[in-house]
Amino acid sequence: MSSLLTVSQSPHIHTGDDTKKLMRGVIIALIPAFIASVYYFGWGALIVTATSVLSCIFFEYVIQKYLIRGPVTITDGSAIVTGLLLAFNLPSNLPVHIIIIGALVAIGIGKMSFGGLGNNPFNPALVGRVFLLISFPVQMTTWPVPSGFKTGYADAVTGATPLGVLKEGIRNGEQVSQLMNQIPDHMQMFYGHMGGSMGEVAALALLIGFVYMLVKKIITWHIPVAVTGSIALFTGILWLINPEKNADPLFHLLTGGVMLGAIFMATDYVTSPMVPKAMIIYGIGIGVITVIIRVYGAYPEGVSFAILIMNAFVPLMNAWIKPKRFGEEVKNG
Amino acid sequence: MIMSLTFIALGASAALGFVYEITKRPIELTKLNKKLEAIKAVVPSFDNNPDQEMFKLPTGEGDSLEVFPAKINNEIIGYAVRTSTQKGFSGYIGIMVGFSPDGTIINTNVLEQKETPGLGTKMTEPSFKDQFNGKNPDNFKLRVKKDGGEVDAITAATITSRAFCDALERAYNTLKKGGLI
Amino acid sequence: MEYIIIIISAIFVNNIVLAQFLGVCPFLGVSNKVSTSFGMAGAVTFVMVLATMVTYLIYTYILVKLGIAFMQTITYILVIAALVQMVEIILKKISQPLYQALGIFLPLITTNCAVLGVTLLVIKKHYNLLEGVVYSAATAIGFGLALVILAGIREQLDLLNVPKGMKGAPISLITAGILALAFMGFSGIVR
Amino acid sequence: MSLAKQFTKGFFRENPILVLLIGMCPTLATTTSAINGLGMGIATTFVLTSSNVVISLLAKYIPDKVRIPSFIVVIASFVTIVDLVMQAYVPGLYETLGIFIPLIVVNCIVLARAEAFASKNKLLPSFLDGLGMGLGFTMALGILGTIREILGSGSVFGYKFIKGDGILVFILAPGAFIALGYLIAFINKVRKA
Amino acid sequence: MLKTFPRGGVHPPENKLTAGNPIEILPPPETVVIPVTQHLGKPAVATVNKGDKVLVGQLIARAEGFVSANIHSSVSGTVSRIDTVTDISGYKQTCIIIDVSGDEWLSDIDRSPDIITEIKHSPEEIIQKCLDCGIVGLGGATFPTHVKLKVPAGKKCNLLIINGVECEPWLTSDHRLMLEKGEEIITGARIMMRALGVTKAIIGIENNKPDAIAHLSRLLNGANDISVQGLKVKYPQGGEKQLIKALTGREVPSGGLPIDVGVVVQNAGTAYAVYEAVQKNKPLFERVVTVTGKSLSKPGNFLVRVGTPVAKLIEAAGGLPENTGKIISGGPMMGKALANLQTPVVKGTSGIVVFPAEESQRPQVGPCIRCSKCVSACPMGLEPYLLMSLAEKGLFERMKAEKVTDCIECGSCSYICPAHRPLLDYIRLGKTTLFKMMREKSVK
Amino acid sequence: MSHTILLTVIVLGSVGLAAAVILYFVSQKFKVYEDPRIDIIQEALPGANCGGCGFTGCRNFAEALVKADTLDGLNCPVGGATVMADVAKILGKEAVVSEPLVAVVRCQGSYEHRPRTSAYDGVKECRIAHLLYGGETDCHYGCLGYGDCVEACQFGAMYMDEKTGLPVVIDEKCVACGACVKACPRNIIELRKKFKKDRKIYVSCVNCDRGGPARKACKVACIACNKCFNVCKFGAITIQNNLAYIDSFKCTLCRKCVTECPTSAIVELNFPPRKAEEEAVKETLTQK
Amino acid sequence: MKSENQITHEGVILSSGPDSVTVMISQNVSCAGCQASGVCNLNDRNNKILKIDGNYNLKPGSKVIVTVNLSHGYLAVFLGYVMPFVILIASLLVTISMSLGELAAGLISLGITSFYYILLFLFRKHVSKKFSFSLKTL
Ligand SMILES: Cc1cc2nc3c(=O)[nH]c(=O)nc-3n(C[C@H](O)[C@H](O)[C@H](O)COP(=O)(O)O)c2cc1C
Ligand SMILES: Cc1cc2nc3c(=O)[nH]c(=O)nc-3n(C[C@H](O)[C@H](O)[C@H](O)COP(=O)(O)O)c2cc1C
Ligand SMILES: Cc1cc2nc3c(=O)[nH]c(=O)nc-3n(C[C@H](O)[C@H](O)[C@H](O)COP(=O)(O)O)c2cc1C
Ligand SMILES: Cc1cc2nc3c(=O)[nH]c(=O)nc-3n(C[C@H](O)[C@H](O)[C@H](O)CO)c2cc1C
Ligand code: SF4
Ligand code: SF4
Ligand code: SF4
Ligand code: SF4
Ligand code: FES
Repeated sequence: MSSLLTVSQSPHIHTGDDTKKLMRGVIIALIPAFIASVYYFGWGALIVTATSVLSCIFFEYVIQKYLIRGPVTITDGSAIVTGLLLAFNLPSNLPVHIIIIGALVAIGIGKMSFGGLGNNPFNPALVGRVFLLISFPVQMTTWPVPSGFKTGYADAVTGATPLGVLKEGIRNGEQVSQLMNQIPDHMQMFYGHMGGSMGEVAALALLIGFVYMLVKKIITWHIPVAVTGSIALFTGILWLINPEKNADPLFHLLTGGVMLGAIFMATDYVTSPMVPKAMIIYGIGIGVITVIIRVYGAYPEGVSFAILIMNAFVPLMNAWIKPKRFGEEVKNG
Repeated sequence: MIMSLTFIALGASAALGFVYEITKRPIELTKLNKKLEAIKAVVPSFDNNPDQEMFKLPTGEGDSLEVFPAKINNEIIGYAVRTSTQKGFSGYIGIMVGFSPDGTIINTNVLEQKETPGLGTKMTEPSFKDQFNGKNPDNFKLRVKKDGGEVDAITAATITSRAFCDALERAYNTLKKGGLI
Repeated sequence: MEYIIIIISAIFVNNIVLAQFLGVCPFLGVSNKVSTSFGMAGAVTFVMVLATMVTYLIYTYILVKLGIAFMQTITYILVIAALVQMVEIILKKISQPLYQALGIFLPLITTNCAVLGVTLLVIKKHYNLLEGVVYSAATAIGFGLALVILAGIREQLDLLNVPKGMKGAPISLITAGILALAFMGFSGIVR
Repeated sequence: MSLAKQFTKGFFRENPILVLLIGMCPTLATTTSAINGLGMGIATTFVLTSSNVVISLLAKYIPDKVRIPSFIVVIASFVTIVDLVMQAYVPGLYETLGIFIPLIVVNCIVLARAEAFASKNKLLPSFLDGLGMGLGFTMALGILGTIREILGSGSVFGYKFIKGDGILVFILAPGAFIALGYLIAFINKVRKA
Repeated sequence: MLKTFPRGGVHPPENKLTAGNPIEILPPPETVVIPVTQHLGKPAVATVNKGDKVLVGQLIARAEGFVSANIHSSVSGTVSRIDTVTDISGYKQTCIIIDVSGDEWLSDIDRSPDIITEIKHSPEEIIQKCLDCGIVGLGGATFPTHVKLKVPAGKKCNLLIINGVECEPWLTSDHRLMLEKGEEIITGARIMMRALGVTKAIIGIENNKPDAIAHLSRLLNGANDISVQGLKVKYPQGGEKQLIKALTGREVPSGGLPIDVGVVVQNAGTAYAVYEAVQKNKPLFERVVTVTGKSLSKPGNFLVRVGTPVAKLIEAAGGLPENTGKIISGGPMMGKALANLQTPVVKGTSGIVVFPAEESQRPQVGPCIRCSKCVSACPMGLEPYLLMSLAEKGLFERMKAEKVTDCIECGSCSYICPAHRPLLDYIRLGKTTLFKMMREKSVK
Repeated sequence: MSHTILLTVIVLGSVGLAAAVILYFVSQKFKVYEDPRIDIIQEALPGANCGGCGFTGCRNFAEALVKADTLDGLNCPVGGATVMADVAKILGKEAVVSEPLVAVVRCQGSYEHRPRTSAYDGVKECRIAHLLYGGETDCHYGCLGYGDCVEACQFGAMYMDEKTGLPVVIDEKCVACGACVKACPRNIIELRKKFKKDRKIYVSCVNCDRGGPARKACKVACIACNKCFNVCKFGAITIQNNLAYIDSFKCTLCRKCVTECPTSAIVELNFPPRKAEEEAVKETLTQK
Repeated sequence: MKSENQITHEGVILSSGPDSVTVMISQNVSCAGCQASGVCNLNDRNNKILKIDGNYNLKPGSKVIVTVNLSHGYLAVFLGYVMPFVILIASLLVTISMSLGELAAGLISLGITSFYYILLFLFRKHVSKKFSFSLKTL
């Protein structure tokens, strides 16, 4: 034996999974949706994604290296995920400087201010997105319509999202059944043929990612199911009460980033609860707030806000909702 | 001890009462001036005191609007109407709008609003509000283009734009109903 | 319905700290423990409602009647200071242990800015007594909500590694900022 | 402590907002633009200075037990005076600052200076202390207002230097918190360095 | 139908390389080092002096107090020293060092190969025998068996569980023992049943040992007092609380013992040791140890005398490979890394696992990403990520409130954490600090 | 005009009166009033806010000092006796004089003196490594070298010496707060009496093994040979558990024991060179 | 041992009697984190002085830990603030719905609330018993 024996505490073996692999898994799961968005929005989708991912990595590196002066951990891939998800939440014709501001906000304010990966109470990509939504309402609500692969960027033809049309119409006292004629049918929406953020439109592609992440055990079913289930339930009730004032549940599920939010953003490890029971409550909270904002609020969608608001409650849930301890319900005797 | 506090209270209140008395007039004047300024901004120059000649006209919706007639040599040259709407993005919007006796909008002036800075607040900017000047609602459809009218809405603030139109329309209809135009 | 709108507006849409900037100092100052925040919320609610009621009555039935409404600020601040202290004395007289338990549980509730602000707003918004009271209670609940959320996040951050320069007030402010950002999602629910 | 120090300590070393972190509400609420921030700062400075002066004169005659209420009365009187005067002569600013003018009365800094300084010191130091603290407060408000105005509206003291809008968030509530957070972090860093 | 415990657990690669290797008998070495503490409880007190001649099976240290165990010589020879030596726990301990000469056994040990299934002893005699022969639990905790067999007043025992789970990867000593000494284990179980006064016993075996399940079932031949139950493969099924839950659905209360739910759990090896003690009068001085590792040329299961240096075992398994980085006493999930090859085998040593250098280093630690994998892996329903944060910040009181004392140190959390957080290291820190604080308090 | 002023006066007068009455009672009960001495004492305290006194900050300590009946048990380790004397003067109370102390690391097991026998690959914290085993060497008492003590010191009075792998105390900076003593899981650090010019004599070893193993594990271990014990005239040295210990309060710095020690486990620091050595030094110089 | 549901404060014994001790809480922990505490004179950030019953036989100046159950804290808040709040609102609702007029309604409900405090005062013995503090030396 040439060198000294290594000593450390048990366990001496490890699954071999690591943060990097998990992040890589999420990135892989996002690929179908990425392909779909390039298919629908063309160059724009590519440019937005590239800008967002690169700036996220850049800002994370710069902040870690020169401001925090700690170890640089951009290789863990979380900045890439943030960048991708931020891009997926933006219209595909957003001016590049706005994307860069969004990335700076997501990484700088949303993540690194709190100490980087694992410390941020709020979902960084959504902090970036909501920040932009409020700061640049015009640009952030100008949606290119899907038109197959096109090379134009800023001059894309724009139109409203289905939710926008619906909200606008209902405000003007129109009937849902008439409004439905102006927007793509459910099947088209399922494939992603509608206006909206570049990554949120293709429910099918997002579901493929979901299945991949479930199989790879990257996430569990609790949060996505709770979010979508509660949205379906609540919009379903409203729909049954008055189908002319409220859209059907399937419409709500397929539009406005519910799928993207429920599958990829509400499930962000760092900002979601630790215990299944809490995950379900968290998911239901997101669903309910989403519906409230959609039906009563100013914004046509609402998933982003709902997730951020529930993020704020996660520490409280973690403190109050504990896993069932072994041997707990038996009273000592 | 109690004495000293009482003394301080007395001294303070005396001073306050004094300042109040001094500022009372200026405050009233400022308020009046503000109103007159607003009126001046929306109708041609006049030689009467529109504030004193103000009268209320029922809108027919249960409330009434203040109308300030502007005159030169006792001849009506326009009406300043203090109109309002609840349909703004954040509710109440108060607007002073001037009409010439034939019903043409002379100018508008936003008095009170709580709209979102950078969005709804753009209605106070000339780029939006000046499009109404010189238009007669009789032949100018006070609706945003989205709703089939002729008004260019503020980007991403259609609601505010609609509310604005609503307020003007209310003023116009009220005057019309009152038989003034 | 009107009351429901007042309540929702005061808690979520126009949250006193996150949208109206009142009571920010205690919001940042005493939000380090969730349990304390809860106690604080309870106490503040009562004090706000009590203050609203008393100042409303004084304003409407004394100051306005006498035509000296400009004395609002000075009377309010005295009345509020006296009220808060009075409640304390009463509690102390009632039960020393109760008072002591309160004392080491809560910081003294001089959420000065928020209490005075709410009483002034009640007048400014032309509420009647009941509306005013409902409004102030809801405002206080909104304050409590924001406080508890921030306390939860801060308790969690205490266990993590926030960069040195950001510890304390800066990170609390930024958290509050993001919280305010999130709460903007409620805008438009009531107008 | 020299008189000069009494005067300047509020600028940086004991800056009420950036270092002591009090009086946060007006700081956040009124700094949508540099001018508004400065306006609020000046109003506060006036109250701070005059109440300091009056209190340093009266302190001898006020028994300890009623110190606080007496101070409050003095301060509240000056606040009301500011309120009335602004209403009369600068109605525009008065409207934007709104409810925060009466709230000067509860700004901890005012009472704190009265308590901790003016009641124990002679007229001149108290005056300088009040003025210095007030200017420090004004300065902080001015800085924050300028930052928010530049970022939020793309203008400085009302002069726009970009076309179109700025980053709107910064003139809304969230931006106020965030900008102040980073400003304080920055000051902490400078102070430690 | 396979049973298992309901929450938590992980499934590390099994790597049971030596499952097919029959137990080999390893001859005594030249010197043995026998620590006086090989059990949980008070150290035994040496009864021999330097220069004394001893025989195999002779008492050399006597149990001190109730929770303690006798120590017997595993060899014949001369006591050369009584000294402090680094033992398996990593600290120096009093050990009795014996120079071996020959292999002379005490005469009253029955060395015949006959299997005696008839149980003649009364419960008291059985317990006394276990005490005399220094029997301790061989499942890992080395708790003195005579204590466990004495049901405390006020408690009732109605079930004995024989733990043949061997959920640790790599290890196969219990497996081989069950295959080769099945009859003895069953008899040992019946002896313990008599001592405990119970009429039912279950042998729990994980389903990755189908031959052992089949073998024992065949031997039992439909007997209605003992049954064999197959279990789904999941670590840490062998933890007694998990095993009881899996087999009976009963849940040992937090801070409680199995006896609180009427169960006593004994390891299969313990059952064999009890058999030998009671029927053959043989003290516990040798045991089966799995010596394994991918880099070893001849891994296997060995019957080893207590006190044999680990170096000898590795020699028997083909010698120490060139690039060895880590040697673990026990399994890779719960075992201890050895600093020193001279460390002796003790009663609790169930295996020696040799890792090459490239598998010995811990990966770089990252920040917790709150993936909650540790929470779902913890069989005790704890929140390891939280416990670690609390330990890092020194908040031990809060760790107590979060039930850190319930942790069974199974290591599932550290095993699964994608950020490679040393969760268990910090949890242990919290546990020891808390125990120390409690002890100090009780002293006050 | 006078009408308003009159009303104002009346209303404010009565409100002020009411408030005065209430607040009067309050102030009686609450004593909002702060003892001015608190400020003065706070000025006198070093202001390190280190918590060494057991309070959360200097101001809290100042308040405690003012309110406490005696100064028993209240001590500012940072300021030491001088500050406590000042405080006592301000308060007109007796200060409890405490000898100045300084932290001393009692281990010389550098890489050079103590051969490594295994490689630790775990959390690099002494408190964790200590749980596991004896350390990377055969001395199971000595310093683990992961610097928990350095982490604990708020005054920057300690650093890890890269060459030896051992912590070093910077005497001038050490305020004897004892944080490092508490932090070390092995009880290696001791607060000892501070002699003038920071002179020190102490047994720099904590190994309780018998001589042989101790020596084998570390070249400079105390082997409890009793030589120092025999030579000390002041009864400052005791030997227990195979380890010599010098009581700093009995030690007179006579330096006899130092030369006796066969393993150089006894350390002397900050002394002028000895005569014999001086001569030797001179010799070498003259030779040149 | 401190656990999640206790509030503990460090304090110093000021004086000690046969059946009670006076303890000064060295800081109001809830205010401890407040940045404004340095300049905050309005409230009683200043040290709190507690009288705790029981014979502890401690020297003045010794440091102790005062412990109260968190639930006691909540109970105190409930009795002191939450209950009167509920009463105030309830009585206001009732009086307003009786269309008494704002002034009367307001005054009456204020009166009812003070009545609550009087009740509390009458039951003070009972109330006091619910709160207990415990002392531990450091
Ligand atoms: C926080 C926030 C503030 C808004 N403020 C206004 C506003 O002041 N005026 C307005 O018309 N729309 C405002 N909107 C946008 C409306 O909700 C709505 O989306 C928009 O008017 C849709 O009309 P568009 O067709 O012009 O985009 C705001 C939206 C949000 C989220
Ligand atoms: C302090 C202590 C007391 C114990 N007392 C008893 C007992 O009275 N009866 C019993 O059957 N087992 C007793 N045990 C043994 C435990 O039930 C258990 O078998 C032993 O700790 C080994 O379990 P493990 O290997 O899962 O850690 C005791 C254990 C400890 C640590
Ligand atoms: C995580 C964990 C895993 C264990 N795995 C086993 C095992 O595989 N086989 C076993 O016999 N004992 C195992 N044990 C020990 C048992 O809990 C228990 O102590 C033992 O079965 C009692 O029998 P004994 O006293 O005869 O050793 C394990 C303990 C723990 C904490
Ligand atoms: C399943 C999963 C979902 C994620 N979702 C997000 C997300 O919505 N937004 C984001 O910024 N980062 C996301 N990340 C990346 C990473 O967790 C995130 O940057 C952290 O919040 C940064 O601390 C995700 C990572 C995983 C594994
Ligand atoms: S916390 Fe303890 S019981 Fe839970 S998984 Fe980790 S080591 Fe196992
Ligand atoms: S498994 Fe690791 S990264 Fe995941 S929550 Fe637990 S400690 Fe954190
Ligand atoms: S921690 Fe140790 S070295 Fe640092 S000041 Fe305190 S006693 Fe001295
Ligand atoms: S002296 Fe103690 S705490 Fe310091 S490095 Fe050595 S072992 Fe660690
Ligand atoms: S200024 Fe401090 S609470 Fe508002």
